[in-house]
Parts: sequence; C-alpha cells; structure tokens
Amino acid sequence: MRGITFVRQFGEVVLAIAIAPLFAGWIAQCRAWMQNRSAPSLVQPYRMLRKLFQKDAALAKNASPLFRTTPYVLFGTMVLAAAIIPSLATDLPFARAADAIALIGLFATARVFVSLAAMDIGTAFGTLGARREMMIGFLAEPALLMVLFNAFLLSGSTALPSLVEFYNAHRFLIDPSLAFAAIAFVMVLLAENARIPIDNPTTHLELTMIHEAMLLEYSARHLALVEWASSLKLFNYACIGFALFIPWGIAAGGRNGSAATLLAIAALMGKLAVAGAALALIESLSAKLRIFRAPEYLATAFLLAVLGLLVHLQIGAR
Amino acid sequence: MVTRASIGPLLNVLASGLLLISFAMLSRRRTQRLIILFAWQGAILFLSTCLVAYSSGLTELYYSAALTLILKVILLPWILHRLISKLGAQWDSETLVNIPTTMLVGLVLVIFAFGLTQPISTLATTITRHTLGMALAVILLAFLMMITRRKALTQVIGFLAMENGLFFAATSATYGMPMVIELGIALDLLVGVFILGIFFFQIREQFDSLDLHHLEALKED
Amino acid sequence: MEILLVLGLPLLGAVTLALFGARRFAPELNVGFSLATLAAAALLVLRVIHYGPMLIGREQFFVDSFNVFLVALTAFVGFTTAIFSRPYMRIEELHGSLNSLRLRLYHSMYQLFMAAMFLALLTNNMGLLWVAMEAATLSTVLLVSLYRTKASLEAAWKYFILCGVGIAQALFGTILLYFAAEQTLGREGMTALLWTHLNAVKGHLEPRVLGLAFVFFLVGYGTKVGLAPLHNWLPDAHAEGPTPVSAVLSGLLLNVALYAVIRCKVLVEGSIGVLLPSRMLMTFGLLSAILGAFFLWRQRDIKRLFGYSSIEHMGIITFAFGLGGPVANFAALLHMTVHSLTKSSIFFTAGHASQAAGTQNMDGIRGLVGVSPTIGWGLMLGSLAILGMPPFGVFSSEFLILITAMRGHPWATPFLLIALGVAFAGIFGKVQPMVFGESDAQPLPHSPALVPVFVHLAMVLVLGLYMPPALAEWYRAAARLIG
Amino acid sequence: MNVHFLISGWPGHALPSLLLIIAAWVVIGLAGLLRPHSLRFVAHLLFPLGALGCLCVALLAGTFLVSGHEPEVLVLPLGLPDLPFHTRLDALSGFFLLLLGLAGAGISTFAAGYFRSGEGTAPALLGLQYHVFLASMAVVILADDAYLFMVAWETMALSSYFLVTSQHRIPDIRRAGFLYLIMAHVGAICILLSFGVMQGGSWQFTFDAMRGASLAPVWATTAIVLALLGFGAKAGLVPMHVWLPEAHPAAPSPVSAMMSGLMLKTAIYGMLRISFDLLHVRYWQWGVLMLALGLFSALFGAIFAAVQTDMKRLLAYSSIENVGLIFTGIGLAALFEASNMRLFAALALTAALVHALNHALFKSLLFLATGSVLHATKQRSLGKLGGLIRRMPWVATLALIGTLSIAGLPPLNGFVSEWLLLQSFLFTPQLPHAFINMLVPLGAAALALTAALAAYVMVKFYGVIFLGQPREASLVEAHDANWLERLGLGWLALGCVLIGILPQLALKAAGAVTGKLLSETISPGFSIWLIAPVTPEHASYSALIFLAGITAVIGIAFVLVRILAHGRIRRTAAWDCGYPWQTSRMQDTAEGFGQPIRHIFGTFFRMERHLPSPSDKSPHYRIHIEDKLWRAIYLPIGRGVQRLADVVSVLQGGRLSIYLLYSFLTLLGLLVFVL
Repeated sequence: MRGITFVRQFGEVVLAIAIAPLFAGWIAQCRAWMQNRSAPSLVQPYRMLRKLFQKDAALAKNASPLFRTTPYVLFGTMVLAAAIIPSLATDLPFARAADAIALIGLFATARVFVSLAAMDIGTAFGTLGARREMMIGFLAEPALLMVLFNAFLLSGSTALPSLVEFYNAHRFLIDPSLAFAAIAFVMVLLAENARIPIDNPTTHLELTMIHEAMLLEYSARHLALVEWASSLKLFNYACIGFALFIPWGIAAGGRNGSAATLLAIAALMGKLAVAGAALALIESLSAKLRIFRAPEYLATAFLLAVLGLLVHLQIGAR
Repeated sequence: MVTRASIGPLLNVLASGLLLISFAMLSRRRTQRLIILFAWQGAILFLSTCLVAYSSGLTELYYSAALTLILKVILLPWILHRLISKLGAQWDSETLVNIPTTMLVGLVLVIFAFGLTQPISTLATTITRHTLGMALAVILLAFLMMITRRKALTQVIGFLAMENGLFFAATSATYGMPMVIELGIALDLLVGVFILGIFFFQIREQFDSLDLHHLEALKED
Repeated sequence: MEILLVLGLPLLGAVTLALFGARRFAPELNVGFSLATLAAAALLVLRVIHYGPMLIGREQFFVDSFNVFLVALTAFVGFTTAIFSRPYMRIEELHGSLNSLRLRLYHSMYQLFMAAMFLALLTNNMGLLWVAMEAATLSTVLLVSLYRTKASLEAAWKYFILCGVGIAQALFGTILLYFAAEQTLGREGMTALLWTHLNAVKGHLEPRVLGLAFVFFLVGYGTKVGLAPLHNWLPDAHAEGPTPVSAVLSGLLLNVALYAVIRCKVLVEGSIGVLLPSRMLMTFGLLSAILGAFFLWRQRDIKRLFGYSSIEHMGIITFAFGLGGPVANFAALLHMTVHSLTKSSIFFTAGHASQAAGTQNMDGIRGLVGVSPTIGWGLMLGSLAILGMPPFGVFSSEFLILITAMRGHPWATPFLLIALGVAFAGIFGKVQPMVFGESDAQPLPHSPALVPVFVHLAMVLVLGLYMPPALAEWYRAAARLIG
Repeated sequence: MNVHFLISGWPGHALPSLLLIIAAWVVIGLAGLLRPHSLRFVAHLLFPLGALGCLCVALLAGTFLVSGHEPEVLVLPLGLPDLPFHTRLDALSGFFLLLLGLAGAGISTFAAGYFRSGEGTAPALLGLQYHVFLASMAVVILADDAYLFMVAWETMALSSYFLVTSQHRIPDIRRAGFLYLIMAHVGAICILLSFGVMQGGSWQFTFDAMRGASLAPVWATTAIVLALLGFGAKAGLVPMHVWLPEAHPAAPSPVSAMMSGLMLKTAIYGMLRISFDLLHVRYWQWGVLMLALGLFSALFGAIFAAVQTDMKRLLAYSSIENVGLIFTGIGLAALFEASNMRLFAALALTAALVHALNHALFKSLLFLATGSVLHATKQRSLGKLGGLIRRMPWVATLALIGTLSIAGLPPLNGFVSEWLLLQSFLFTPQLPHAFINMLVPLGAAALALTAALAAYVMVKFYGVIFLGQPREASLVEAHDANWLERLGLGWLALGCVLIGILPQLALKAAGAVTGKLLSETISPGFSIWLIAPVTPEHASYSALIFLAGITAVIGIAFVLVRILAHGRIRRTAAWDCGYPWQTSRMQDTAEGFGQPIRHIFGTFFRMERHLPSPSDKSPHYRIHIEDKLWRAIYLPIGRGVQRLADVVSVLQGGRLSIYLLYSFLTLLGLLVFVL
C-alpha cells in the first residue's frame, strides 16, 4: 500500500519534470498564434535543452563553486516543490514534509540562490538582475501569503493535500473570497515567473530584463538546468493554482485506483492547456510595466487578496 | 522710679522705637547715618533688656544687657565707623528699589509680621508678649534692607540689625535665651564682624570699591 | 569621655596648627590630628554599640544611633581628606597659588571646621547646635576665600551673607522653639532647649509655634543644606575654594546641616503631625533634585559641576526623609553615607585632574586615562557611582527611594525620573570626554594621593553589594528614631 | 561521572553549579590582571576557559530543561539587609541560559583568536569587562528579586559600555557609547519603577512577593508599559532603538555578537518574566500593544538594514528586525493567552522563544564573520569589499550558512521559527474581539514582507561582501580566519544547521517553558521527522525529509547530467552581454542595491542626496540617509532640556540681592503656607 503511494509520488514527479517544458512550449505557441506569428513547435523547449546539454560549459574565470552548484540547487528545489504540490493525487508521502508556507520558503530559497549566483561573477547586469529579482520577491510574497491565507481559512489547514481533500468534501462550495484570491494569485504568478507585465521571458534588452539578466553568465548544461527549473517553476505555480481554486479531478478522498489516476492526468492536461492559453492571452493583451510600476501592480494583487480575506471573515463568521 | 506695672507700656514704646528706627534705616542713604541709627537701635535694645531684667528679676538678663551695651552700642559701631573712614565709603549709591516703594513693602511686611505673631503672642507669659510681632517686623525689615542695598557695608549693617531684631525677640518672647547661648551668639557675632572687616579690606584691594555690582562675576552664562 | 576627645582633639589641632601651621610638617600634623580624631570617633562608636545611647556633660551632649554614624562618617572623611590635601596643597604651593601663611590658616581652620561640625553633631542643645553651625560657616568662609582671588572673595562673600542670613532665620526658629518649650518645660535647669527633653514632651508643644519654628529652621538650615532655591552660595563656594574644602563642604557640611533639619523635623512632627513637614521636605527635595539636574547641563567648571550634583543629591535625600517610613529613612541615611564618600572621592580626583590639566575648565581636561590611568579611572568610576550605577552603593539607596516613592507617591516618580535622566546626561556627557580620548596634559610634579579615592569607592562598592549586619542594624535604629 | 548522572541533571543542584560557573567567570576576568599585557595568557588561556564555562552552562541548563525538574531557589547572604540576593532557576531562565551558553561558547572561542594587542584597551581589561559582561547576563537571568535583577542589569549595561568604548580615541565611538549608556540608564529606571508598581509592600521586592501582589488594572497596565519602555530600550524596539545601530557596530566584533546575540535576549527574558510570570497576562490590549510595536520594529529594521552601507550597521538594524519578530510572537502569545486560547498562545510563544535562540546563533555568527572580514581587510564599508569568497573560503562558507538561516530559508533554523510564527497568525481570525480578528491577520502580511525583505538584505550583505569582484585592490591579500575563529564560527553554524534540520530539539526546550508559563505545550506528538504544532492534518513540516529530498534530487540530477551529458568546462572571461572592459566599479554598490528600497519606502527615510550633474569633471554620487525618528523625537527632547537648562540658569544670576530675595520670598511663602 505505502509502496504504491511512493510509486505514485515518483510518477508524479517524473511527469512534472517531463511535461514542464511542454507547458512552456505550449504557452509560447499560443502567444505566437495570438500575435499571428508562425509558432515554434511544441517540443522546441526539449530541442533547446538537448542542444544546451551537449555544449561545453563556458565558465567565467572567477566563478566560485557557489555559481556552479546553483543550477543543481535550483533544479532540486523545483523538483521537490513538484513533489509536494498535489497535482495528481493527495496522498503523497512527501506532501507531509512541507506545507504551503514551506513551499513559499522553498521558492524563496531558489530565488536567493539564483540571485547570489548572479552576483558571483560581479558583472553589471548580473547584480542588476539580482537586485530586481529580490525586489519582485519581497513585493510578491505578502500577496501570495494572503492568497494562501484565504484558502487556509476555508479549510483550516496549510497543508495543500488537506486543502484539496476539503474541496472534495464540499464539492460545490462557492466562496466569493476565492474569486478575489484567484485574481491576486494570477497576478502573483505572472510576476514570480518573470512574465509580462513585470518581465519578458523572451527579451534580451538588457535594461528591462530581470530574470534573464541573472542568467547571462550561464551556458550549456548549467543554463539548461536553470531554464528547465524555471519552466518547472511555472508548472508548479500552475499546479498550486489548480489545487487552490480548481481542484476537480485530482485523485482525492481515498479514490486512488488507476482509473482515478488516469482521470487526474487527463484533468491536469486539460487544465494546463486552458491555463496556458489564458496566460498567453493575458501576456498578449498587456504591455510590460516600468520596473517601478511593479510595486503598484503587486500592491493591487495584495489588496485583492486582503479584500478576499476580509470578505471571507465577514461571511465566514457563520 | 518706674513701677513694674508701668514697664509693659514702656517696653511697647521702646519696641515701637525699634520699629521706627528700622524704617529710618530703610530710608537713609548715608552710611554714617546708618551706623548711628544702628547704635541707637542697640541702645534701645539695652534699655529694654534692662527693663525686662528689672521686671522679671532675672540677673542673667543684666549680663546680656551689658553684653548688648558693649557689643552693639559701642564696639560694633566703632569698628564700622573706623572701617568707613579707612575705606572712605561714606555714601551709599542708589538703592535698587526706590525708597517710597521700599517703605510700602516694609509696611506690608509689618502687617504680615503682626498678623503672623498675633495668635502665638497671646500664649506668652511675659509682660512683653506683644513685642514679639515687632521683633519679627524688625527682622523682616532688616532683611528687606539687605535686599535693597548695593554696598557691602550697608548689607552688613542690615545683617547686624537683623541680629538686633533676633535679640529683641529673644528677650521679649522668653526673657532671653540661656546664658550659654547668649554668649555663643555674641561670640559668633563678634567673630563675624572681624571676618567682615578682613573681607572689606581684601575686597577693596581686589576691586578697589565696596560696590556689590563688582561681585556679580560668578554666574551661569 | 570619648565625646570630649572627639570634640577636643580637633580644637587642640586647630590651636597647634595655628602655631605651627606654616612649618614643613604641618600637613602631616594635620593628618595626625585627623587620625587621632578618627580613633576617638571609633572608640565612641564602639561604646555606643556596647552601651547604647548616652547623655553626658549635664545632658549638654548626647549620642544616639542617628548622630553617632554621622560622627564616624565625618571623622573618616575628614581623615581621608587630610591625607589627600597633603600632596594636593603641596602642589598648589609649588604652583605658587598659596604661601605658607595661607597654609597655616588653612590647616587650623580645617581643624576648627571639623570641631564645629562635631559640636553640631554631638550637642544636645538646640541653641548650641545653632552656635556650632554658625561657627562652621565662619571657619569655612575663610577657607573658601583662601586663594584671595576676585572669584574666591566673591564666592566667600556670597557664602557668608547668604548662610549668615539663613542661620539668622534658624536662630529665630530656635527662639520660637524655646518659647514653646518654656511653656511646658519651664526655665529651670535650662532643659527647655535640650533635644532629649523636647523629644520627650514634643506631644505637648504648642503646634502653631512649632509650625512657624519649623519654617524658620527649614529656611535657615536648609540654606546650608543647599536646597533650591536657597542654594545659590553652594556652587560658587565649591568651585572657588581649595579642593579639600570643596570635598568636606559637599561630603560633610551639607550632611550636618541636613542632620539639623531632621532633628527639628522630629520635634515638629511630634507636635503638628507628619503631613506638613513631610510635604515641605518632599517639595524642597524634588525642586532641588530637578533644578540641580538642569543646572548640570551647561557647566564648564568641573568643581562647579559636582557642586550642583551635590544639590541634586541633597534634594534626593531630603525627598526621601520627606517620604518617611522605615525604608525611605533607611535609604536616606544610606544615601547620606554613600554620597559623602563618593562625592568627596570625586572631588579628590577632580582636583588632581584640574591640577594636571592646569585648569578647572572641563574643555581643557581631556583623555585623563592617557595621562594618569588612576586619576582617569577614579573620575570615571566615581562619576558612574554618583550617577547611581550599580554595583555602587548610591544605586542601592536610589533603588530603595524610587521603589518606595512609586508605592507611596507615584506622582513624584516622573520628576525623579527626569531629574536622574537629565543629571546622567549632564554629568556623563562631560566626564566621558575628560576621561577618554586623546590628551596633551603633563603628569603631576607630586605623586597624587589617590589611595583615599579608591578606598572610598571600594567602600561604596561594598555597600552596594553587601551591608554588614551591624551597620544595617545601626541604620535601622536611626531610621526608627527619625520615624 | 556517569552518563545517567549527567542526564538526570543533579536534581536540585543545577543552580549552585551555575552560580559557581558565574563566579568562575568573574575570577577568570580578574585573573587577566595578573599579566595585564600578555595577550597570549589572556586570549589563549582565559577566553577558552570562559568558553568552557559557557558549555557547562548550556549543558546544565539543557539537562535541567529536559529533566523537567521543579524550580530551584537559592538565597545568597549578600545584598541589602532585608533583601538578600534571591536566585531561581526555572524553565524560562533555563531556556535563556541554554541560549546564553550555546552562543556564548562560540563567541568566546572566536574571541580567543580575535583580540589583537594594541587595539584600544589592554587585553586584560578587555578580558575582565568581557567576562563580567557574560556573568552579569547570567545573573540577570537567574535573579529572583528586583534588587539583584537591577544590579545585574546595570552591571551588564556598564560592562558592555566599557567594551563598546574600548577604542575610545575615536570620537564617534565615544558618542555611540554615551548614547548607549544614557538609553540604558533611563530604561533601567523605567524597569525599576515597574518593579516599584508590582512590589508586594515595604521590603517586599522579591519576585515571589510580586507574583502574590494584587494590582488594580490601571497599575498592572502601568507596570507593563513601564517594563515595555525599559526592556524595549534595551532590546531596540522602535522608537527606543536609536542607540542600537550606533553602539553595536562601534564595539569589537565579538562584543557586537554578544550584544546583538545575547544581551538583547536578556531584554526579551525580562519582558517574558514580567508579562507572563509576575503579572500573568490579564488584558488582550497588552498583546496588541506588543504585537504592534514588534511588527513595526521588524519592518522598520528590515527596511533600514536594506539601505545601510556599513556591514555592521546593517547587521545591527537586522537585529532590530529580529527583535521585532520576537516581540510579535510574544504579543500574539499574550493576545491568545488573554483570550483563553492556551494552545495557540503556546504556539506563538514557542515561535518567539525558538526565534530568540536562532537569532542568538546566526546573528552572532554573522557579526563574528564581519569581525574576520574586518581584520582581513581593515574595511567596514560595503562599498570597499567584494569577492572575498575566493580569499577567505572558510569564513565565506560559514557565513553563507548564517546568511541563509537569517534570511529564513528552509531547511535552516531561521525558517522554523518564522514558520511557527506564521502558523500562529493563522489562528488570529478566531480571536473573540471585533476589529482585532480582522486587523491582526494582516500582520501576517507584514511578517511575510519582513521575511522577504530580510532575504533581500542578506543577499545584499553576502553578495556585496563575498561575491563579485574585489572593489579595492588591497583586498587581494585578505587572509582567512585563524583556527580558533574558524572553530567559533563553525560551532555557531553547526547550531544553525542542527536546529534547522532537527527543530524538535529547540521545540522541546521551548515546550518546557510554555508548559510552565501557560501550562500548555504545542502537540508533543511530533515524530523525529515531523513537526506538527497543532495537528498533522493542520500543518506539518519536516526539515529532515526536506533536506533529504533536495540532496537526493540534486545528487541524481548531477549524476544524470554527468552520465547523459558531460562535465567539460571552458574557463573564459565573463560575458556580460558582450560588453568589453568591465571593471569592478561597474558592479552594484551597496547604495545601488538599496535603491529600490529607497524608492519604495521613501517615506521612512530622511535622505540627503548629492547627484552629479552631466557636466561634472569628476562626478560623484553621495547619499546620506537618516532616521526620521531621531529628528522627530530625540532632537526635540535634547533641545527641550537645553532650553529648560537655559531658563533654570537664570536663577544663578550672580546678584547677591536677588539671591537674598529668593530666600526672603521662600520664607514668606512658607510662612503663608503654614498659616
């Protein structure tokens, strides 16, 4: 029995690792369509990774061990996050190891490491990127926490599996606070994953870039790991969103037969597809903000989350 | 030949005399005059003490009367006189407050003193009970004089006048303090005056004047 | 017997030094007499510990637990000050600010002053108490003006006039007291001024008279205590007199004057009740503490600074006596002790510091630890002690006073808080740069006698951490006496 | 001695041995005076002995905590006649002694290697002051009556003042010491008055008497407010914090470590002792007060730390932040306790205690690291450092651990306490007070912001000092720390890691305290892997699995990359978007790194900026940042006192007549009064 759960856990992680680049590719494709460009193929990210893995790593002379270990740490944290988030099923042995708050901590760790690595070489752009990344971080975290707070107040638990279980228990629960939270969450997701309107994943215009600026010194397999990690991050965030707001289909409430699992996989794919399209739509519709508009943007997210919280406290006083 | 009965009123007369002299001191400008007035005060004090001694038949009061005569009527005025002539400080410069005001304040003080001592003077068993208020008035007036005068010397005279008031209070309220104390007080007074004498010369050789406004250097600035 | 020794030795010393005060060995003689007095005082203490309070000399003199400890303290500080003054005055002589004749005057007056204070402490007769206080004033006047500079003359003059007038008020108070006592005790046997007798019948004394008398006592002796706003003579006299004189003025004379006030308070309270006197004392105390603290803020002269600090501390002690009760009185007595020990030691170091720097102006004194570590650390530790930093004894008394005040009279604590805080900033902000930092002063020509400093500080330190039971018992008895 | 003997922890004998160790510290300090100028004697013999003492204290306190004995009481025949020194060892003091011992051991070891001769005060004097400081802190924790507490408290302030001013020839350091001592003294008086309110009656100044005393609400609140003023002034709560960023950097680094790591904790201890033990929390308003102050201090400290350009000042401000977090926890605990939500109170209090312990460890670690950097480079300004990870790998590695833990990142110890704190915030909506149950949850957001800012600050700290290229040519001959220093740093880093991956240890210790204070401990049910403060369903965290997971994934990923791809590496110049001729000056400076903060939180600062004009020959950019509160509160106070002093000094006008007038009027006034 326990064995099964471990297998499922492992499978979920592998699946996440496998399809994360696909999700990124899908978004890119949708964007291309919407901006009626000829789209790259879905597997473009995989080709990219393969190419990078084969290249020789060009490393700056003064790069310290910290710089070289960071990609692995980054990758490791994201994979662990994937293991914790119930994307397919709730009875995950790993999920107990960390609740949502620990998850935020995990993302923070990744952020700190990548920023430190960016400062390691001591180039102008690296430090610039690190600074901006950390700034986005401390602006986004309160909003994210408030979003999670909403969910916690509903279910009385910070463990994501329990959340999902709770939703399964009352299937058709409609709580207006969640609507606010959902919007806030999407905004945070965009900011955290270096998407428009905060950052542009495809730009290389030095003065505007944030995330890319930190990766300038990486090449070959290190770069590959980092890119993979960031696509995993996007995937993880999407899964958190699903778990918080649209947990339908996730194998929960003891339904853990293979049928349920297959259903769950199908549901996940569907959600990803929709979510990807939606993201692409948002990105195509909105323009990139000046870096110092970011606080206002994230403050809005925070405000929405808090509103949701208050609404819940008002209604939740039942 | 005064009878014991008539002593009480007589004492009151003398007390009023003291009070009068104190007022006169407040108004006088010439140091010489002040000294003379001070001597007069001493004389009246001597008389009153003798009367009290006579009436109460306390021999020790005669001693203190004699002490007064020697000290306050003869010795101190003489010393002060010598000082003045040595230091050539006959004239006192302007008082800090003009004299009519001082007089008014003095009047208020007298009323205050009387009012203050009325309740307690009735307790006194002595025939001189009502003079306690006068004594206090004399003290306060002397105090006022010290405040309003500018010359070191006049301040000293004020100080001595205050001692007179105290002495008078002692005799009138309680037929005088025990002899030991009297002697002690007298001794202190004498030493004090000698020290003052030394001072005057030192001050003079330092500031070549006895004007107090020279002695205003030590202050918070 | 011991009492006569305690009174007689300084007198003898005064006479002897008046004759030989100009000789080379005069300072040693001074020390010798002070030592003898200390020994006599010690004997007296032993006697009181064994046989309890006693009255002698046709009841003219008496010793109880209250004044005997002040006698011991006075004798001790007098002795250490004599030790200190030996090298100090020599250096002054070398600097040419004094000649041997002045030294003679200084030495004999010093002993006379001690004698006067012992008389004031030991006499049972309120009249004699007054005489002694006056004598103490007269003897110190000449000491203050010892340097014959304009400043010292002015200081001495103000000291003389203000204290003289004040003392005159006290005399009127004494007369009133006698006047009241005569009603009950009568003139016979001259008992009407004996404190013990008065204390016995204080319940029957006429309240109205004693009320007036207390006012005159308070203004009179309070002037000598240095209670604001009667304090004006104090900083001048402390700053302009020779340092040993400042030390004994601050360390001893103020205590003795306060002793006189408290003796009167005890009598008056017996007649008119506790409320009025304690209110007056508390008000005066707070006023002095606060004004003293604020005065500290803008001082330039080091000795003036600590003069004002004496005003502040006398205020605190007076306030404590005003609080009354076993704890507060205990604390007040303790504070008297530690204050005189600490303050005198501070004056010792301050004197040497200004000698080393060649000026009393604090801007001229810098980096003492560099010049002479002992002086520097002495000044630093002394100031910290006087500012009420544990583990020094001043803290323990302030602790008791504050904590008691918080219980009994919470309204007063904000004022005390302000006073202590302002005083801390005022003094420490000036002491720190004097002790620390760079310096350019020369070492002294004569090796300074800093043993007294560290002895005093050590005693204060011990009092902060451990109080010998005998001493504690002693304080308790005195506190009970004061009520 | 056999192990059982150790574990059982001498029932009833821990206190005497602790007092003996304290005495030993004083003796060690005095021993230095035998050979005042021999650095080897003082540093290499005495300081290690002191460290040994710390270890013993930690051991004794730890065994006392786990064995859960009853409090031990001991009365020393010292002190005031009717008030001998009372000492008491209970769970609370045990916990803080444990903290003291653990961190103190590391600091003393480091100090043994740190102090150089010719730096300020003579070694022996330093040793004396150092060990008296240590001893007085221990006594503060053990004191059981107001007098002993105050004596130790002020002795602590005094000894630390002398340590701070050990290089007194520098005017700024003197100024810092002055400010510090004044704040300490005024604060101490406030504490004293608070004791005065709580006392049981005349001579009743023992804590027992205070526990028994019954107080009217207004007086109890007065006591709390006074205590908050006093202890807040020591702990650096805003707005009583001004001395802290001046004094902590001024001291030699081990002393800074002691002050930030340990001394602040004594203030925390005092606050807990008074609010939870002496007067058991009565009114939820107290909690709200502490909570508000704590949160504000936390935010304030983080924001100011982010804009500092001096590495030790940065750490000092971060101390303010952490103290704020701890007070937040205490406030929450009080809030819950007053609302009879015992379990949640225990949770919040545990968070506060564990954070205190963590802060002691990582803040000391970082301060000591800056000490090594200081000795290696003679530089304190972040603008002149950089790239030291290559010159001083040891310090850099150990400092990295400290940095990650203080940034509150899993799986290190900083995260544990922040996690617990957030967990306890989750229950605030259940509070039975209107408004409070809506406002307090927002505190969680402030907390998150603070944590994220702390991460920002620490990235700046570590990145600017250790990463990048050296900003000064002189940095290339920077040398690594010596073995004693490494040992000290290593010990503290080990502590951070251990508590990080085995939080159960810290939680058990804290549990003993909450059990005694609130008669409630957070669920003992957690296994060796898992901590689940309330219930496993509710929330759980397992640093061990966490760490195992990450390491496993990293390892696998590494191996796979090596197998499937290759490990070839080509060393080249940095690319940097192909910009040639980059110099070390092109990196972000500390100012640059602070820029977003200045932009976003501009309202907090008072900035004077000097910008170069385009036509400047030698353009240079200068920014001076000031604390608004300094001008808003402290300068006015100073000016007010000055003005009053001026007014008062009119009394001493120098005119004898006026003086006489004073006494005359006093006389008349009093006469009227008695009439």
